[in-house]
Amino acid sequence: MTHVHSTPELLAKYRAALLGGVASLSLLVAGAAYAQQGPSGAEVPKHLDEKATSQLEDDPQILSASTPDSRRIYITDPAHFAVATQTFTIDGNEGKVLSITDGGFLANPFAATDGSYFGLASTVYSRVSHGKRDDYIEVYDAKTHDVIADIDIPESRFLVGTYPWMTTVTPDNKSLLFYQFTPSPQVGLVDIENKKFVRMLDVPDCYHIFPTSNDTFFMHCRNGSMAKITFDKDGKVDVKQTEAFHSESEYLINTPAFSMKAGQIAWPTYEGKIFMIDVSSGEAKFGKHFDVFSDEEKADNWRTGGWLPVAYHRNSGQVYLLADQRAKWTHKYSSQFVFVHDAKTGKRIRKIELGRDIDSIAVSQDDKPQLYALSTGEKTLYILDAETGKELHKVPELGHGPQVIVAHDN
Amino acid sequence: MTHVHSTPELLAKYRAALLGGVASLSLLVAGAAYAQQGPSGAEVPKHLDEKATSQLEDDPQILSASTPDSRRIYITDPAHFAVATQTFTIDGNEGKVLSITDGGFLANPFAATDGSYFGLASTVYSRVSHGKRDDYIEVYDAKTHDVIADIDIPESRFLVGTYPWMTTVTPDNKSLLFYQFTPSPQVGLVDIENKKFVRMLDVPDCYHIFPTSNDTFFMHCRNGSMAKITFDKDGKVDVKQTEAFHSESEYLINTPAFSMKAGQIAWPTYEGKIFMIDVSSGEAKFGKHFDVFSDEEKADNWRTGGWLPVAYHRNSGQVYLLADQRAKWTHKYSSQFVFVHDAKTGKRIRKIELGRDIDSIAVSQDDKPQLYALSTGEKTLYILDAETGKELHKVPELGHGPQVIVAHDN
Amino acid sequence: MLEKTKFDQVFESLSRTIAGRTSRRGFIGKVGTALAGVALVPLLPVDRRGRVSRSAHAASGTREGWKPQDNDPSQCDYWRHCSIDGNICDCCGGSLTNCPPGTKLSPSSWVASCYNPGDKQSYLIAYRDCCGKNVCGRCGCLNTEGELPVYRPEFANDIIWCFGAEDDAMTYHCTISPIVGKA
Amino acid sequence: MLEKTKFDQVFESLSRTIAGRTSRRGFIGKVGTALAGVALVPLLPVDRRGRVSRSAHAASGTREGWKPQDNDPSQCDYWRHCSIDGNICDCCGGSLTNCPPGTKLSPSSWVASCYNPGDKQSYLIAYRDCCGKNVCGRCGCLNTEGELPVYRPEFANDIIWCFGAEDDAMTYHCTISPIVGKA
Repeated sequence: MTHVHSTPELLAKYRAALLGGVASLSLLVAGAAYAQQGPSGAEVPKHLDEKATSQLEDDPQILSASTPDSRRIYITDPAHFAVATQTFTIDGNEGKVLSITDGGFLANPFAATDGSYFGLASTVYSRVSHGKRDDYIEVYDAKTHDVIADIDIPESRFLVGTYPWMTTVTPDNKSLLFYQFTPSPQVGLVDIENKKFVRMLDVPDCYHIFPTSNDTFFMHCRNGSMAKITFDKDGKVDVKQTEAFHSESEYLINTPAFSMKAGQIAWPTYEGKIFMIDVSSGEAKFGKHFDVFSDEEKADNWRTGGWLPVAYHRNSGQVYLLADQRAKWTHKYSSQFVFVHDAKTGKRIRKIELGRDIDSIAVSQDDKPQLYALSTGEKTLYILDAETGKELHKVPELGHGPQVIVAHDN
Repeated sequence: MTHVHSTPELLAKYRAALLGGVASLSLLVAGAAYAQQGPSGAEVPKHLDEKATSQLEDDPQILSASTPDSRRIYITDPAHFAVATQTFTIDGNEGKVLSITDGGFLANPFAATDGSYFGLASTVYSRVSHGKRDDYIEVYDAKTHDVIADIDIPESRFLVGTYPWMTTVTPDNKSLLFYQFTPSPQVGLVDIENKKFVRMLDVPDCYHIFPTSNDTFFMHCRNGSMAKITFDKDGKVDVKQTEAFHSESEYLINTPAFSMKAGQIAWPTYEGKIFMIDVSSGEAKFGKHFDVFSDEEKADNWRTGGWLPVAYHRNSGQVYLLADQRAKWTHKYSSQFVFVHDAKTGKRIRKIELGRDIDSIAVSQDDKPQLYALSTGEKTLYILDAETGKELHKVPELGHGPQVIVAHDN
Repeated sequence: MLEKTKFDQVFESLSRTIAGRTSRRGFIGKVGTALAGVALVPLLPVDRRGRVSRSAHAASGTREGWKPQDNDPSQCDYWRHCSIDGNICDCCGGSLTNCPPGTKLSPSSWVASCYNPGDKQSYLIAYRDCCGKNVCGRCGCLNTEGELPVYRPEFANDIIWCFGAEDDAMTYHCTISPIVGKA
Repeated sequence: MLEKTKFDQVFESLSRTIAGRTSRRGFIGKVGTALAGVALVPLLPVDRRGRVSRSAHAASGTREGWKPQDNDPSQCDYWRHCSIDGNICDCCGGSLTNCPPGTKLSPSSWVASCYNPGDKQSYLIAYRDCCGKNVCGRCGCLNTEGELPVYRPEFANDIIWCFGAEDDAMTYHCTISPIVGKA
């Protein structure tokens, strides 16, 4: 547990104390003194390092990543429920991996809206997959990728296939919200700025977290409604629930697109109906929804399919939907087509044929957007021109089963 | 770090105490009481579990593995230096995976000579790949696969591609020995029976651990000699070093075969010369060595190659060498042939064509031995009749890059 | 397949509205340890309307849809696996209905109604995860017959269904497919 | 390639016997922290006799042997990678001679003598690991030109060469291939 002891019996006593036993102060102090000695396993081997040192012709350094722009993205590989996961920092301009960050079991990525930091809500166990559970929030500088905060949280993160918007920063980037499923639905509030966990907030039987201001977020509830959750500094929570906006048989996918800056949620059903939820006013408005597929296309079995099958481009108001011809109940399998619709009119703008099986999509928010098309099976990110579908870059070898794309400029 | 707290500030104080600060007894006790509450993230969700319980038609249980015989083997997948590794328990009779056990960074497997337990010497970090290092020995029941001991050791395991015989039990199965490379060469002594670390033993600049009795083991040294190490209960170490038995340009592979029961080490060079070291008397005897390849074969570039390229069958005294036609300095790449020689006469008995690229081999110690041929690239174990080379079973999907085969009946 | 069974009596009234109320409980004692080892398995609220699996589709894992077989439980298209997401325990040292040595059996489950092409009946399957180990990695399998979004968690297979397992084991190793009864 | 260089003067007398003596030191203070960040890099004892890499072989990673190229440092057969075992940092956010953001640079190294087909010279390469992260996984590469067994550790590439890295980082992420000088 500590890397510096050589007397496990002593340590066992400290552990017993930590876990509910009793320890004397003198024991603790003795242990602390002892802890300064002992090997780390990281020393340069003494039997080898004495004979030769030499200056290199090269001068190795540790690099820093470029300043994030709207084409900086993070790809997370949950590695099919593995206890060790990776998040790849990628520069879309160059199609280059800038760094890789390690997370634990079902680590959930997030990124500051200004690009200054990114992070993971993560869960580890003291013995790889068993032993003591430890949930934490780790925050990284977006350039150096150094750890800038490691914040302990209660061991109650919702362990679920990685969904964006189940963990998110607030608009001011000072706080983080994460979801708890059990024993009862709650949302955890973390003070990123001051590097500490604040409290759990009781919420209804609702899911996802869509912040609209620094003390307000929306959730989607089991009964088909949206809940507006407002909290104050003392942990008092105010809940205001709308009527259901979709029917029980309209199944909304787990991974909607949300533009925090525009206050727009684009939420498709398995069958390709898209609900646009406007939360920009601080209230949820359900004015817009449209079908991506015509009656003829529906008859031809066009349906939504993938892990992140929807993306929203803020300035143009365009919605991208990953879809294909498919049987019912194949809503999580990959697709080979992207349909682009105008969110206001619901009209189709274009259709992009990907030519390969893609599981997740995202778009950059600049005026000449890139379309990010991630293949879990190929472990490869394809970066396309979102207008033409032309391939700009290909980034292979992204772990074991990459599924998630996160951008800060959403 | 603990899974039961909901007040990270308090916890931070305990940690500070553990790591060298000061904490009062009352704080610890208060923390212990508090620790009984808080969520574990593992409760059945209250908002879902109340409405329905029902008996299943089926009655699920947790299985127990069959009693190990000489065809029980363990396959370890270091997953190319990954922080999470797997060890597959396999029944060679059926060609079936019986269970999978998790290890950390470069976990090193071992098994009791009587098959009663197996285990891992392992290293984990508090934040997946960084943070606090923790080295430990975890021991598992060979049937239930439950953890029967978790023993803390100093954080100084030698982190190296997984070699058998760098970590081993003693002949009585009561102790474990593990290697330390830095800051200076030492061997760690662990009391498996009483579940505690005993001490580090100073050793010369030598490698590998071949126990011949419960207080004696042999090592192979940088200068080409063998060292006989004897230790007593007080940690006093006696070292007796032989003359060099091989020349400086005869490179001995990292993964020799050792039969603890027979006291025989079979140790090939890159070029296919095999040194037989007889330690059965309690002294190292170097009487036998032979070339696997004829001069003609040498001219045709036949050489040793693989990760575990040698196996030894105790009762027949046969040595199996994995080899192929290859360029110099390709000693770690896979091979497609196994050469079987009589260790006493050095004469070739047979040659098996594997028909595929194999990285590691082992043989079972029964009278109708199985040849285990592991393909790291295919992630597949082939179980062959060691006489005929006929394929008996094929066990695919063994992690990301399985390399190591360990048997207890060696 | 629309006739009433004993399960209908248990689940009939359950719909998405049952848990729509606000839940304002604080941290509570662990239910899991109380549940572990008992014969009564907590099945989650179930509403099976419209989600009985169909029988006439091609191989699993593709856009072609679900076409189950009834002879090899280690294959992803075995009929009982119609809504599994993860790894089949039969390949990990377990069996169709038993967990591998060294894992912890979860008492909680998600459910699906799967069609058995052998007897042409549908059965309610309560998928139970074997927990406390890193993902098995063998016989990976994703089927989504009747699989519902996370706001209907009792049918959602992205969730780690290890709730209530011994030792608070919450890591996912593999899934077994025991039968509750005819659907 | 057998002419004397400045490196010969440093390494000439080193052979396998230098560390053959018994080492009976107990636990000692960490050398690593003192070494981190200094310009003088601890190179390990080096004996290069007979292990200068050759130039006329087929692609790396096969029994055909080593055939280096000199134009793409992200490829395993780039000449400087002649004795690498792991992942090439150039694919992990680093470069040929720099570590990726967020990793820790090891001051210690194993060495090999690699032949540059561009200028037809051999160079001593001091492979340095970038540490403190899980294995990169991109551009995996195993070359074994002149790679010696573990009892000659200064030439052994199975070892995690993170000794002395900041924060005692000992997990392996990737490897860079800086030049010491002409061999």
